[in-house]
Amino acid sequence: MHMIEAVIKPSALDDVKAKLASLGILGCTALECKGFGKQKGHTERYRGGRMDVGFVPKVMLKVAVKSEDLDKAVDAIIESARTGSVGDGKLFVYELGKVARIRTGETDNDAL
Amino acid sequence: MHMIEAVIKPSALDDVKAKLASLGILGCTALECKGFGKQKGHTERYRGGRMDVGFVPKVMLKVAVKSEDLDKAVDAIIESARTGSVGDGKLFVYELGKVARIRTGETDNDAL
Amino acid sequence: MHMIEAVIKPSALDDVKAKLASLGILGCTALECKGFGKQKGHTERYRGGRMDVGFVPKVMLKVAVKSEDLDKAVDAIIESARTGSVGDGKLFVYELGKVARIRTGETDNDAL
Amino acid sequence: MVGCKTILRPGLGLVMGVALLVLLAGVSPTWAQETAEAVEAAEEAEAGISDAMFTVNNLWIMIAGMLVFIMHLGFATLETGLTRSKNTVNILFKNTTIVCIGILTYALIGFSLMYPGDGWGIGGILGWAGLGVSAGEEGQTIAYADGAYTYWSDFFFQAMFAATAATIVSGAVAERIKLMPFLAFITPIVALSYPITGSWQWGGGWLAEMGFYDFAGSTLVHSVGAWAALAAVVVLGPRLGKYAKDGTVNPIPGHSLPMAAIGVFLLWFGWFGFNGGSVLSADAAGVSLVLVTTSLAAAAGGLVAAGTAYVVNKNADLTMALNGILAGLVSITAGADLMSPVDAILIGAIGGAIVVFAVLAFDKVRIDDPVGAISVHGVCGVWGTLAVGIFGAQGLIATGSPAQLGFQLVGILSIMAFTLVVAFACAIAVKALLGFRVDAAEETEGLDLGEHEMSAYPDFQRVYIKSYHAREI
Amino acid sequence: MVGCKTILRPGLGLVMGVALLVLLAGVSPTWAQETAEAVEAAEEAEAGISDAMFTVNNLWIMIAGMLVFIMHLGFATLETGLTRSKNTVNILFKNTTIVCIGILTYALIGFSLMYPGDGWGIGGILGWAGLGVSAGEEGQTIAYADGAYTYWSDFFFQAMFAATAATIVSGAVAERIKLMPFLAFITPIVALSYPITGSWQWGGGWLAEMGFYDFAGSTLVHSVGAWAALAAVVVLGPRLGKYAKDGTVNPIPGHSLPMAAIGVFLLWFGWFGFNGGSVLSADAAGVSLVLVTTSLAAAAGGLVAAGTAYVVNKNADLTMALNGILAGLVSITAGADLMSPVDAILIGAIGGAIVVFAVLAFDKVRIDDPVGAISVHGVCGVWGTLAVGIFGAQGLIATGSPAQLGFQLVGILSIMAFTLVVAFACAIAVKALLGFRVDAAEETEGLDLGEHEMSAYPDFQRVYIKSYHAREI
Amino acid sequence: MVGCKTILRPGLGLVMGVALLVLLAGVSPTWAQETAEAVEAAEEAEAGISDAMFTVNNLWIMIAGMLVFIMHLGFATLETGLTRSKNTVNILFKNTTIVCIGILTYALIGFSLMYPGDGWGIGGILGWAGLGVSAGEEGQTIAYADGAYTYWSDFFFQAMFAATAATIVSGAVAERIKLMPFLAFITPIVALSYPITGSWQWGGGWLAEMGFYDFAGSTLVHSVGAWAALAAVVVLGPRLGKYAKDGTVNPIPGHSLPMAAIGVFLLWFGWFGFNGGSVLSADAAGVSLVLVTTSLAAAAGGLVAAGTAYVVNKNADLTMALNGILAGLVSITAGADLMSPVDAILIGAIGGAIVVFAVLAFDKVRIDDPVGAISVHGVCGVWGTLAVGIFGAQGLIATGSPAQLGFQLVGILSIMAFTLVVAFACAIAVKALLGFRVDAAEETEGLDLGEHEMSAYPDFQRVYIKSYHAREI
Ligand SMILES: Nc1ncnc2c1ncn2[C@@H]1O[C@H](COP(=O)(O)OP(=O)(O)O)[C@@H](O)[C@H]1O
Ligand SMILES: Nc1ncnc2c1ncn2[C@@H]1O[C@H](COP(=O)(O)OP(=O)(O)O)[C@@H](O)[C@H]1O
Ligand SMILES: Nc1ncnc2c1ncn2[C@@H]1O[C@H](COP(=O)(O)OP(=O)(O)O)[C@@H](O)[C@H]1O
Repeated sequence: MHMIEAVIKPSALDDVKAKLASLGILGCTALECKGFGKQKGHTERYRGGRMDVGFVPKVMLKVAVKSEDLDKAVDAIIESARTGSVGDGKLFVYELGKVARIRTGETDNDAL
Repeated sequence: MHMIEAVIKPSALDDVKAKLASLGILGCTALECKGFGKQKGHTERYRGGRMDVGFVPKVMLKVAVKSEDLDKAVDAIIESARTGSVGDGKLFVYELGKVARIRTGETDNDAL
Repeated sequence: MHMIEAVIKPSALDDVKAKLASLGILGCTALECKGFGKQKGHTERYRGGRMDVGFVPKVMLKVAVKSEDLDKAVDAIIESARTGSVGDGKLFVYELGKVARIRTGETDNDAL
Repeated sequence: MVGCKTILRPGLGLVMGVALLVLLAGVSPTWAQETAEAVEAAEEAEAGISDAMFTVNNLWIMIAGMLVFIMHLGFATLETGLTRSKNTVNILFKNTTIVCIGILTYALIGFSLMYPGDGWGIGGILGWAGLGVSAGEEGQTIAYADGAYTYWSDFFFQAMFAATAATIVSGAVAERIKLMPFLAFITPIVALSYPITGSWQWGGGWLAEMGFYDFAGSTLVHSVGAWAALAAVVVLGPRLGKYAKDGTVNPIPGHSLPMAAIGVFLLWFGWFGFNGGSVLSADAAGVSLVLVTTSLAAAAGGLVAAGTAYVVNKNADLTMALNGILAGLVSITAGADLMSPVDAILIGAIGGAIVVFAVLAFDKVRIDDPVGAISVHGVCGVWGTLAVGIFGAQGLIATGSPAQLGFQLVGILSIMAFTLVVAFACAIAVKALLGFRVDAAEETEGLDLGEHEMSAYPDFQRVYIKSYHAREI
Repeated sequence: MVGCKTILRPGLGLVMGVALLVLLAGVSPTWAQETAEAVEAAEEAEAGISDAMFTVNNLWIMIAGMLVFIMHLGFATLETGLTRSKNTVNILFKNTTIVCIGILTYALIGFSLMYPGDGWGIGGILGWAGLGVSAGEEGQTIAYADGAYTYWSDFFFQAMFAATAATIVSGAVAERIKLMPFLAFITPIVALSYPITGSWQWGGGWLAEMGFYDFAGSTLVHSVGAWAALAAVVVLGPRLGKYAKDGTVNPIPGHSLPMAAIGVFLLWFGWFGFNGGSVLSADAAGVSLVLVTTSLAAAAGGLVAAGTAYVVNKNADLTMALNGILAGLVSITAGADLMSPVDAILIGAIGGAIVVFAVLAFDKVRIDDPVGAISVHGVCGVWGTLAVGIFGAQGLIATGSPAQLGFQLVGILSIMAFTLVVAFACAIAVKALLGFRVDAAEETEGLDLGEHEMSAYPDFQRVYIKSYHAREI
Repeated sequence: MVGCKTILRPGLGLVMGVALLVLLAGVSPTWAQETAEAVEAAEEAEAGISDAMFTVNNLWIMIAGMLVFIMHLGFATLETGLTRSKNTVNILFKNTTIVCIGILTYALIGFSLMYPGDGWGIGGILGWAGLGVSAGEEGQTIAYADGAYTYWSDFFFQAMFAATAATIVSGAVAERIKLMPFLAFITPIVALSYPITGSWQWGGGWLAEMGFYDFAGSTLVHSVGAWAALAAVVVLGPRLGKYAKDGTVNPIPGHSLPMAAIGVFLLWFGWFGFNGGSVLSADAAGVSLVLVTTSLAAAAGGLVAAGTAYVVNKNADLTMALNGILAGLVSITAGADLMSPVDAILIGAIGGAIVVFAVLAFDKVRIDDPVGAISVHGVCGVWGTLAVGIFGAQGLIATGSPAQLGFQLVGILSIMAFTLVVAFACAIAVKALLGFRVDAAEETEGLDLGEHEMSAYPDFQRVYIKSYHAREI
């Protein structure tokens, strides 16, 4: 089992989720995060002062998938999150040693 | 060393922490997150409009443990976070290549 | 490729980022989080009541690096985040199975 | 606010004078006519003067009514600030609709019940002046209240008072009461209970005859709200997680202290109308003294409460300073027109100290009042009413006689008893018929979602990772 | 607010009386002197009385102006609360500068255009009293408005009205209009269009002569703002994501309902001056009746709107209750001085029901008005103006004649037509010259960053993970 | 506000007239009696008229006092909005307690020091009317201030002014000053320094005799607050991270711009009482002119500041527009009763431009004033006071003589010198005895936790991941 951790543009979240759902992947967890990268942040001004706000608001989407679903899930995310403009984000894949559904105690693939 | 990443109901946080503490596991990091899964979100209405808010507020708890503590930590979390109702959450285990305590520079097991 | 996940003091973020930048590591993702550990939280009072707020506000910084950059990146973070006082935080290293840049679809080292 | 002394009688002598001229000059025929003109002229002068006074007096009563109105915003913001963000839409909805209900029911029956005039059914206890409001011929004229205000101003000012008792309840029962049952519970309180007890004193009923004194309503308005709140809170029970099994009291902090501060400043502002308007005329000396005693009591209450809380609770607690200001205001309300500056400061200061201990005491007995309404309006309302029997011209200190103190006690207890009985009856009835409290799941998730399917702050990340020991569950 | 009846003439007879004395007593030489003194004395008495009345009347007009001023804070907070936190600096900046622009342009040309006196260029349609403001000799005296107010009070009160129409627009076009183009669009509306249509009625123009009645401005102020908003919204188009391709309407919740509630309470408070001041004197009976009808209509509007929304939309929607209060206020504004309490309640209640359906209807036709300004001020403004032709002394019910209703219709339509033409012209011109709408990227990121490079709440974590179906894009 | 012209003397001649009748008619015995009656009648008329005027005048002074009170909420919200959320409880606690302290100390000694009447110890420099407040026999009557207001109204109005200087300081020293030391520092300023300098002018002291003019307190109130703030800020030093070693200025944005906007609108609203009430009567012409000049200056200040900031700082900065409105208000305050509309607009506009450059200048010299209080109240206070020597009847332009300008300069400098000396002395003493500034750790964590162990917004996720270059640390 693998955990896909995708840092995407907030505006892409709905499309990514829809796309995953179409593959039968319904579960995921999202976190508000701030990204630093090629995409520059914005400038803010306040009473004559100037701040270069380095970060860009992003959404971190974590999706645990069965190994056999990994590739199609990854492709689905990349496809649906891509706008082609800088800042589309990155995707990271981790191997999972164990997965469990707390409610039932089911583990690993049964938990996904 | 392993990292346990548990997505739980906010209301379960205190019990989970207490339970872990009782095992001598005192350190952990928590993040606000939003979950999508079997548990349906809620509906909101506004000026005649209707929104199906797909997500459910959850807490992501990350606990790094020595390998020998892994199983009892996992069991402790599952046990203390379970209510039996849908939405209890999921638990993921990652293997850690390295752990360090920034203050001292101690690494791996010494850092836990 | 590895993912470095560092839980640091919010006040250390700028220095850590600057330090990483000096090594040519420009990309990273930060999340607001709350830490529980040796460092005690604070006490709050309200209308005669008293709360021991167990957590300490922290920042979780995630940095994906090429394997060859791992050690210097880890050292850089530890060095720049250290104040020597309790609560400096922890650093965790995960192995990454895959990395992709969503915009281009480039993968693994090309994506970093 | 009881009774209403003569406001003015200028130029009266002017008429008499000229009248005399007429008498004495009766001898000459031309004289008769001349003086007739003079009399008319004199009468016009008198009328003009009275009319000017009438206009000023009435203007102040109208403005005072507007100031009382803004107190409803004060209550709304205070109660919003002292509760959690997940229950914000609910408290705002309650306080908004209450004001509307209060004004409408007061127009329909409240004003009539509270000021029956000579329409007493049960002498001095229950009266009725007729359904709805209408000024009649004289209601719009100087004749209505001896030059003080019109019928409409009278209604306007009183109607703004009416909803106050209800908005007080709203805060005490916050974060756990069902919406519709709350409205079902509060409506009879505002529409019936408040005006009936009000009639006993301000309507010229038995308490007024007895000699009870409550200038602007420490008891008639504030305690009434507090007793109704007390009944509801007892029937309702505390918020989840407020009192742990192990006996510890878990504070549940409000979500916006700026909102709470805005509320208290607006309430102080509105109180100038609440107390100042209760002079029932723009009488320069009377109103200005009331504004001074009101301000001094509020200031003393705020400082002493802050200090007391600092000593007792070991922190400079903003919410206690704010409650202290309200405590000072409630305390001075019953005798704002009778007190010297020094009396006012003492009364306010004592009120400020009382409120801190009252808040702690209610938590001890597990009466969960998120905003401290029962302490501020109930306990300090009692204190302020008693203070009339101790300080000021009619007080024990000046007169040496406990008579007034006795009257005050009778007033306090009778109104408390009546209100508690009605409120418990309503609460129990509503609970039986509609249910009173939301279920645990809804309470945990928040009433905004449960009762309204809305969020007050959809753009801000809510904190779920709360303190460890004080659990919110 | 049209015309201005005589306010007072006290002691007049006093003079006549004494004058007669003089006549009759002409016989004796000493008498002549004696009576001369008496006449002078009588005149002084008259002057003193008039002066007192003048001072009271003028005081009320000034206070009413201050209350109208606070309505601008009401609009600012309401509109801030009902829009998203990423556009908050923008709406506050707009509403702050509009008030400044409104007051300055009104001083420069607005007051002159609206109250041309006898300076009509095109009789009853377009007039001009001269550039700027100056009281002249009599402007500061009792002579200016027959003892009601000074020239400066008159200007102060009217100037506070002026910006209202503009602040109404600000909310409707929120979250997508460019800053400078907005100011370029709204300035001619406030500086020219509003005062010109205003002159038709309050300036004594053709509508006033015809018999149109709009006491405090349901049409002259509120609808004018709404029609200008309508034109701008049509030219501007809806916010991104508001109307999905599949025809569904995505609600875009405001970010702070407490802010919205503060706004509505402040507006209600200010409305006491808006309507009460429009009596144009402190006349006790007149003003107090207006305050009562205003309050009853607001209360009825709020309750009925809340109830209607509950039935139609299936939730206790705070924003609808708040809009309902405003609906009641706008509805009663045209006839606040003519209605009985019952009329007022009916008018307000109907207004409260109308606003709910109006909000839904505009969404149906994809007119995106984030704060419901067009429904509240436009639709209810029309209803309130028509109501004068139905209820009250001049209404169909009382008179049996539809004449007044006809006059009202003419007034509504003529002002609507004029305002729409001007507003569309301005909007299209501005769009061509400066552009009107921010680009999609800026709209998504928020106007605070795009137009101001600022954040309204830099300390709070903004929520980007929003609901699934109602996409914000 | 200096001196107090006769308000009215109606009907005086009435008495004289009739008196003469008596004289002339002495011949006949019956006549004597008749006329005696007539005289009495005339006197009654006079008394009635004076009494009506007295009541109106006093009503306005009371209402003006209430409006000044609401300015304290304005300051509290403005300062809260322009500082960070981690210091919100602290600023609210300070501003709440200051108001209480200000009112109480003013009652105890302030009023007596500021208005010594003939109780001058050191002629025109230091006086004392006795401890505490009491109206005495005539204090409640028309005799007290020639029919303008009662002793109580006088105290009420002045007491509300007193705390203003202190609330101004609160904002400038925000985010780093210790709570108790702040109160220890500010109390003598409010209780002693402010009333003493106030007595020099409004108490009829040496500046008044010299010919200095400060209508409502550009210097006496606003600059006094600003100079006290300046001393405290210098002793205190800037906030951590505000001025980087490399010389760059790091802006530290306030956490709630809506709160700041609410503050400015409320301040403008309150200023109607601040300036309007300073006419010290309800004089129709006088007060209405003041309201107009005040509004025009505020509007001009807001627009010009927004424009200047846009040109200089390259963004439409809401906080500068808001500061500009306050700048306009402070600037017109010294001469609000002397200026024409055009003068008022010029004075406000110049004030609006000044404030922008002042804010930038203070940052250049590393004087860290989070809310711009020193620029708004100090620099514009000086400008407004000087403007009296330039514009208006007494100004250089009209008179061609620089005399008044000289008087203004003397007033500005003497009060500035006195206040700075006292404030520095207090600041240094307090620093030595109690410490003045919180430690770096507490400042970073926030004063709400450090000084109060509370959070202002426990339900909202605070942002710790702030901008990169402007570091908060
Ligand atoms: N090395 C990295 N480790 C963690 N997150 C990264 C890394 N590089 C980029 N990111 C995340 O990806 C986001 C997008 O990357 P960026 O370089 O801005 O554009 P692009 O994805 O088009 O290359 C960043 O905002 C950041 O959140
Ligand atoms: N495949 C997944 N990857 C990541 N997080 C998941 C996944 N599936 C579920 N979750 C998280 O677990 C939470 C609970 O899952 P849900 O299906 O709602 O109920 P249950 O845990 O009882 O199966 C979800 O809200 C989501 O945060
Ligand atoms: N076992 C753990 N798993 C996850 N996070 C941890 C763990 N232990 C500590 N942390 C994180 O590291 C932070 C600092 O640890 P703490 O024990 O307080 O001080 P120190 O880092 O000096 O040992 C904690 O606040 C928490 O966020």
